[in-house]
Amino acid sequence: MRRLLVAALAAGFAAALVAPAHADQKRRDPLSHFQFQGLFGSYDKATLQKGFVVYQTDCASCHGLRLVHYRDLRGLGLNAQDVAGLAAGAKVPKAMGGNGKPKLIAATPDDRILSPLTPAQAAKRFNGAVPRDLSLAEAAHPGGARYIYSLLTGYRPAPDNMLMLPHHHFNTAASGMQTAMAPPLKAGSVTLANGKKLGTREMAHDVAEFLAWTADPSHDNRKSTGYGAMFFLLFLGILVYAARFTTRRERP
Amino acid sequence: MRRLLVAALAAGFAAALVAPAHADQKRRDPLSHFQFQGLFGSYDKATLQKGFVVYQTDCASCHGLRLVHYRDLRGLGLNAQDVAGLAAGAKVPKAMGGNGKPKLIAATPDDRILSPLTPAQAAKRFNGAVPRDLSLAEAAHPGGARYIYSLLTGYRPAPDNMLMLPHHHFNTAASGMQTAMAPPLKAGSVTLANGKKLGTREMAHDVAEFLAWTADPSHDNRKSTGYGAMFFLLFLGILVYAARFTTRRERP
Amino acid sequence: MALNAGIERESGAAPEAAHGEPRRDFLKILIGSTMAVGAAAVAWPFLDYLGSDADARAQGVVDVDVSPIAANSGITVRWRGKPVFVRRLTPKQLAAVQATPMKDLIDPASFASRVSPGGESWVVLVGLCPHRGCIPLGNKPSDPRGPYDGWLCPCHGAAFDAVGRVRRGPAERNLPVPPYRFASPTMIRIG
Amino acid sequence: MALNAGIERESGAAPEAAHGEPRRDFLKILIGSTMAVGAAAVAWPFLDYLGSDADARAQGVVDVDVSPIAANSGITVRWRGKPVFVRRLTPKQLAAVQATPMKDLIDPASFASRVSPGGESWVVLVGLCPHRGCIPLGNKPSDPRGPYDGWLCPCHGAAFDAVGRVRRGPAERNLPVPPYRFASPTMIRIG
Amino acid sequence: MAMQPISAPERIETAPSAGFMQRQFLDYRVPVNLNAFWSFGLLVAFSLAVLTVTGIWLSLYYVPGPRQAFDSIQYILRNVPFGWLIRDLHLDGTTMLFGAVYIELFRGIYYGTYRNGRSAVWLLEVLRFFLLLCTGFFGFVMVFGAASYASLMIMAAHLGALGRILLAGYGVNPATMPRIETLHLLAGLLALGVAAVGFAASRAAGTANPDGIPAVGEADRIPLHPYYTMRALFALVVFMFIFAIIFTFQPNFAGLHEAAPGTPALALPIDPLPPWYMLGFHGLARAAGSFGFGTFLTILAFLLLAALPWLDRGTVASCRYRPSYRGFVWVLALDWILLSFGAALPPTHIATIICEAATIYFFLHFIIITPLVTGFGRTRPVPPRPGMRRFIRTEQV
Amino acid sequence: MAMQPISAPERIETAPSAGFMQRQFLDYRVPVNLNAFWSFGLLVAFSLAVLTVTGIWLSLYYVPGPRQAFDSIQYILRNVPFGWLIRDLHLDGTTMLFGAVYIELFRGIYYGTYRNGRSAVWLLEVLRFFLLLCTGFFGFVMVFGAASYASLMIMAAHLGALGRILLAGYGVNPATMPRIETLHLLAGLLALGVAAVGFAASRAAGTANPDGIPAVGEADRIPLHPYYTMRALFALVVFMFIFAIIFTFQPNFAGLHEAAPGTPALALPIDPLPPWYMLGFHGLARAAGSFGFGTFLTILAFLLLAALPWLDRGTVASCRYRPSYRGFVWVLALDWILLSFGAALPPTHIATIICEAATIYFFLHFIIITPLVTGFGRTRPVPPRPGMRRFIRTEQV
Ligand code: HEC
Ligand code: HEC
Ligand code: HEM
Ligand code: HEM
Ligand code: HEM
Ligand code: HEM
Ligand code: FES
Ligand code: FES
Repeated sequence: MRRLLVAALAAGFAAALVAPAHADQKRRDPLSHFQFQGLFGSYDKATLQKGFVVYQTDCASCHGLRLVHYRDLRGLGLNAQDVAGLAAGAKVPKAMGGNGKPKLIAATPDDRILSPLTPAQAAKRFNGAVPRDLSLAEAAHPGGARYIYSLLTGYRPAPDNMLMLPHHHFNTAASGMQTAMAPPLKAGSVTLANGKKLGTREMAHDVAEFLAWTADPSHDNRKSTGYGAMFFLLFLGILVYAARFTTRRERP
Repeated sequence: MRRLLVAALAAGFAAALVAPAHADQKRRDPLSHFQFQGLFGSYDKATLQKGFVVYQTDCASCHGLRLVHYRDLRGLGLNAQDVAGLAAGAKVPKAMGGNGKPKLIAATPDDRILSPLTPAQAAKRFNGAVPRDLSLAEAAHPGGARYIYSLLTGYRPAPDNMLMLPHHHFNTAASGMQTAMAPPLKAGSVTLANGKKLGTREMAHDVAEFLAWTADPSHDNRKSTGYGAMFFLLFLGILVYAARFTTRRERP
Repeated sequence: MALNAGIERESGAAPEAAHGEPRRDFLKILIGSTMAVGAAAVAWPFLDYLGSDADARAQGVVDVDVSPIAANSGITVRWRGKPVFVRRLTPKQLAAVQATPMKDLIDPASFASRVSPGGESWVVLVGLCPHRGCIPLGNKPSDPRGPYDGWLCPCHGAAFDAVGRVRRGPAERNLPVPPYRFASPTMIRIG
Repeated sequence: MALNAGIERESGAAPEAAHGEPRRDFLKILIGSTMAVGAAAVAWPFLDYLGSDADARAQGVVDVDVSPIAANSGITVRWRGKPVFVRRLTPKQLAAVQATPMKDLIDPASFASRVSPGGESWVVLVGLCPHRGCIPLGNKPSDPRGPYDGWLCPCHGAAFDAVGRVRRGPAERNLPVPPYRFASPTMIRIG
Repeated sequence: MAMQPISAPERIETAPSAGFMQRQFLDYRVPVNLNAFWSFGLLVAFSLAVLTVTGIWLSLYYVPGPRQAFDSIQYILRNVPFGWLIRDLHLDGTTMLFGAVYIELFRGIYYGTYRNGRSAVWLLEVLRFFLLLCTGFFGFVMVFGAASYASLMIMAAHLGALGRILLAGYGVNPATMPRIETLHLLAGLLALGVAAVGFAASRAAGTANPDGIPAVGEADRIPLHPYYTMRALFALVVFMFIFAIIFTFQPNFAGLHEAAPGTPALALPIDPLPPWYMLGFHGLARAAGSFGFGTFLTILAFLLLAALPWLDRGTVASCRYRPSYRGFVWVLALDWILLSFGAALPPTHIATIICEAATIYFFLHFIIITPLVTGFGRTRPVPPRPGMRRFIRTEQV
Repeated sequence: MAMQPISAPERIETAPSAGFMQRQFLDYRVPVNLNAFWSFGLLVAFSLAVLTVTGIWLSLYYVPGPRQAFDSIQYILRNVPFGWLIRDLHLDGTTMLFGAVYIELFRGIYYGTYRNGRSAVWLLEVLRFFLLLCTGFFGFVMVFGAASYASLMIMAAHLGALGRILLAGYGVNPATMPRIETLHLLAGLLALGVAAVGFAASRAAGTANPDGIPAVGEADRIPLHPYYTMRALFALVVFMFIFAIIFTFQPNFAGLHEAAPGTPALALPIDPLPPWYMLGFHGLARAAGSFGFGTFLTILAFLLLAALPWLDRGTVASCRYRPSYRGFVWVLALDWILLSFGAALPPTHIATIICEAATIYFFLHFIIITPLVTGFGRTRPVPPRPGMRRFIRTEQV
């Protein structure tokens, strides 16, 4: 019956291998490929940082990241000072003093990254549609990071026969082929330290990876822990197998 | 060792008896005595109803009863229609429709009896003091209903040597002998169905009993359940004692 | 009762057993039934506790007075946490939805299945778009109603007709009709 | 290790026992220590989890930049859910509180016990009245400060002096001083 | 070799069956000479059952949040059918439980039930007591009114660095109440488990009896049913009657008097009065005068109680036959009551002195009096077999 | 008669002591012929231990509110040190648990371990399976994302009037989540309890073995340690290795894919995919086509599984020696996989047909095939004593 165990083992491995491979069909657009999804892949810190800048420049005016605190950005490789600076740049409502009403004051690293719009404001501005919180946006769509990339790069002129909603934009990736979100990425709005300006496709790639990180910040930890555990168990397993073998020899 | 059990029993009874007796010292002012606190006492529905009217007329403008719903007033003996009418008379903030802001609309019997003032409004109006919610006011003070009665009837002209806070009122029962609450009871503000107007002491008594009810609405149920259980156990106890006696006779 | 068995079994060994029997049998039955009554009296509160509490009961059923609603206008009420649309149709609108051929519908449903018999001019719908759950527009006078004179979802453009049937995607199902009935000619009880 | 005992005991009964011994002993020690390492590696996350989480850590310590506070004025910060008053005293106020005789105090406490050495002109207090927990007035320029130029409780009139000692009832204890120290000459670290 | 199909009843037999229950509970033989003190095992079990069932029922509505905790209990009391009943049963059940537990501990000390190879049973009994106190503490913090809040902060201060783990941080935060609820449940379930193991261990070691000697002979023991079941039923009815009295007239007897939700925006110290069954330990702490020393004395008290089987140097187990020790046992009980009384007083100088005196005597009893008096004190002849006191002398004890 | 003071070690003896553990676990003698299938008891116990410990850890931060539930899990994942690890262990632990449980059930059916006076053990095993499924259901509702919300509403619809008790009302309200949490815990603890009783019952009835005959003689059994402990340890390491693979690459394998909190403001129906270990039952329900009938079929499936000891009319217990039944047992396993597969497909006509066919076969197996084939099917000679297969023939099974 040992064969059964081996079969289970093999099945487990196969399952693990198939999933990432799946995500890799069509490599025509290299920017639509995400390195971290590979078997040994991990997030690229530089990409994440660029992604965050794109988020701040082009998304933060409508979308929040309510599950992410400014302090968490240290996970992107930023230092404490950078994070404090970023936080101080945002205003959040806080109730201070006695029974006073909340006032807008500078955020601290321990505040969440909230949307500047209340749902009511947003609904008014977008005629009923509300820009959702992006913390888990990558996990919300079966396509993951690739979906976000496709959405951000999917804006096209609307075909003539398309019935468009008022203030909506044609988008090949959007559900119903239209979305209330105007094309958010402005080419050249993000400038790197070396003076290079990012193109919209690069921006889309980076912000998609950044949103994968916001959705699953422990991805890298999990992989390294998991590999560690596997190596440990492999070692222990060999030892125990050997011991078992010697025990069996003595069986009465 | 049976004596021990009997002693415990006696001690339990004594404890039960002492407590209400305690609350009865000084009967000089009969209105400061509360019938329901007696061993067999229960709330008086008529008193509770009058007490509620006093609350509504003279207290509700500042204090809420956030743990009480309008529907709960049926426990005072009011019928469903009365309750619906009372509820409809109050305005509560509710969020309706899409992402709109809350609007003030008529309450339903399933709404809570809330204070009309927000804490911030109240603090402003009373220079920092806030009229607390009265749901548990009776339970909050060791004196219980009697304390509320004393507070409401304790306003006097301030003695000359007393350092009064601005907008405060001298009150013999208040902590620190002064309170931010102006004497709330206006004699004659409540008229009974028979045309009689209540005096302030009667009003104080009735609203104190009403607040005892809001603090412990199950008081009557508990007593009747408890007495029922005791009678049942007395009966069962006699039977078991008899059975035990016959069993013991046979012991080898 | 288990007590019974024990006493019977042991009584043979006890010298005076036979003597106390009849009185004890009666006592045992009395004790047993008294305890059964007690157990039932204790069980009841524990079971009643499990049912719905006062707030849940309040949430379950909503009465809506429809008399103030004019033809071709509607209101939104909240029921079990969901928005519910109540709209009064004009004869022209009624004729239009009754005339729609089934084959034009994405999620075919007859007119009769969408209204309550005797109150055909009233539509009552759960106001959540079956696509991703946005609240469709069309219930306020200022709202667009979409091409089918019903509701229009602001999120991805699903359009519904005057009885809430989906006529344009991406939604694939009609707006749900909650359970309701006319408690009186001017009062709808939802729930 | 318990495994050990079992093998030893049984080995007498097994025919080939003596033969495999040295190799097995080494193996057993190796397995045992590997498992111990594994157990420790597993235990660590479980213990670390029990400590404070990120929000709790954030809440515990608050840094206050006191440079913008002018003499005779103060600010309110929030620390572990409580309001904390930070006020800068004038030399006149300092002299007044230092001159107060102990016997005039309801809850006697020396000046030195109310301030931090080296930062004597700063008072840091938990802003909750020890009587019933109202927030005393006196921290805003427009607030009354009471007869002792400190704080005045709006609820029942307790009055505090400029270092938060109670001077008039009903409160019977001074305003508490939270744990704090000067992290730099212009930065107070509370917590 | 082929097997025969086996008929159904035989197959079922291995389950914890009716027959098993019968053997364990009805036919089990106990010493002939048990007195009313031996009903308290059942009373403890009954109280635990009441607390477990009502506790599960309460947790159907309980929400562990810094504000929601208080409100959800008020909601149970006011809006859930019979919520007030279930809640009051849970609360008053603790009074009944600890009443029975304290008397059982007294029984142990008085009759030396920790002797005759039963020291493990005693250790489990002390452990159960400790776990129940923890359960009670976490339980009343769950109410999370102002007094619960103060108690929690005081306990956190007692525990020093561990306090931060108790609170899940530096003060009350959203993670505090889930933790308290989990600990309430865990401590409660562990107490139930320890009680069950203790019961089995006691059975294995042989039920103790007031004569403090082993009951091993066939004639020394009689079947539990009907001889003790009827008596136990009667004790249960009396116990429930007392329960009903407390329920009716003093429903809040073991509660903190809570009338407002707990919140960090509370000026500490407020002085909550712990429930009666914790007062003794609080008295030790008050005598100690500092958090650290108080914690130390509390732990010491439990350790000494647990060490009783080893502190007792006597040849005789039951105080029936050691008259000099008997008096000291009664004084110990009174001392504990005095200690509780001292802890219940407002924090005045007098109260501290009472607590200090009672604390000193408490430790004296265990460290000095017990070894000395049991070792060198007067004893009386012990009957030859349990229940044969009449063969020695006729005087009642 | 006076007593002698007793020395300490003897007094401790009655406790569940080291000696007791040794007797129960190391020296306990098991049949000589156990194969790898007999490691799964340990693997189930291990998974349960992992789930219990990680579950307690999670509940330190879990807040049962309609919105707070989702947020508190996100909080654990992001802000609590190693929260992601503990949570993923709890989630992936369910995959491991149900893997082991399904294989153990298969072992029971294949080798007829419910025979030889072990029917009570089997009943407990089926009960444990049922309770674990309930625990799993309540557990993933606790996440309270959109898919959990939909699953809860669907389950409430299945249960009819009882659904209102499950929800504590007509829809999700503040009392719903505390109730779900309590039920998760209660079902989990009951499952643990049933597992423990089942273990004791199995020991009492004698450990089963692949030959399906009693192992009673002294030579038929060998001590657990070291002969099976080492093998079990190896099985455990392999099991943990698979655990690590799932943890690393498919951490959400048994989870609903939740990315937004559940709320009544959701347009139902959305189609959540239940976790893999529930798919089979969902397939039965899909075949049934209506909520009421689906519930009926599910209950029927459990009853038939439990009735196996009575449905089996054979004289031989193990499929090793009943070749005709053996095939059907394998087909049953494949049928269950097909059923699960059908339930995982989008709700198309094809999917319904697959489910219907698999459902019909499933019930056919228990109602018709089992009694007939076990009663009249071909059997082979059974060895005289466990492990003596070589005395019959050399062919491996
Ligand atoms: C002008 C405001 C605005 C900006 C800036 C903006 N968005 Fe949006 N976004 C919206 C609105 C409105 C919606 C809802 C659209 C809908 O539901 O059709 C939306 C929806 C989305 C969605 C969800 C689509 C779906 O299928 O549910 C994603 C993902 C998204 N935005 C990503 C981004 C990213 C990444 C950026 C920055 C590069 C960004 N958005 C910038 C307004 C904005
Ligand atoms: C004008 C507004 C106002 C009205 C009307 C009013 N109160 Fe008050 N009440 C207050 C304020 C302000 C306080 C807080 C006073 C303080 O803390 O000193 C207060 C405090 C109280 C207290 C708590 C006192 C304490 O010791 O904590 C009670 C009890 C009370 N009110 C009862 C009543 C009752 C009964 C009525 C109606 C008969 C009533 N109040 C009407 C403003 C009002
Ligand atoms: C193991 C099963 C138990 C469960 C599930 C449980 C559950 C609960 C819950 C939900 C509460 C909060 C509601 C309330 O205060 O009314 C509570 C309170 C409490 N529990 Fe338990 N409990 C259990 C056992 C116990 C035991 C064995 C004790 C005794 C040591 C105990 C002592 C308390 C106390 C003292 C309170 C506070 C009561 C009050 O002041 O209202 N519980 N319990
Ligand atoms: C469980 C409920 C408890 C409550 C409500 C409680 C309450 C209090 C209060 C109000 C004080 C300050 C006032 C006073 O001195 O009386 C205090 C002080 C103290 N408590 Fe407790 N306590 C509890 C349990 C304990 C326990 C179990 C211990 C021992 C570990 C303990 C040890 C102390 C100590 C050492 C002090 C300081 C003594 C002093 O300053 O006088 N307390 N407690
Ligand atoms: C008896 C001890 C247990 C406790 C205290 C416990 C506690 C918890 C808690 C607090 C959660 C919510 C947090 C989360 O989802 O990450 C949870 C989730 C869950 N539990 Fe348990 N659990 C226990 C045992 C079990 C067992 C035996 C099972 C297996 C049947 C189980 C299955 C689940 C599942 C499926 C979830 C949802 C996991 C997810 O999707 O994240 N639990 N449990
Ligand atoms: C526990 C997790 C479960 C989930 C997430 C779930 C989910 C669903 C969903 C999404 C549907 C509607 C779509 C479809 O037909 O596939 C459904 C229908 C149904 N489910 Fe479940 N279900 C669960 C468990 C169960 C159980 C345990 C039963 C049996 C008691 C059951 C019986 C049914 C029935 C009878 C239907 C209607 C079948 C139909 O219309 O095709 N489900 N379920
Ligand atoms: S949510 Fe309505 S169309 Fe997408
Ligand atoms: S609360 Fe400050 S004086 Fe009463």
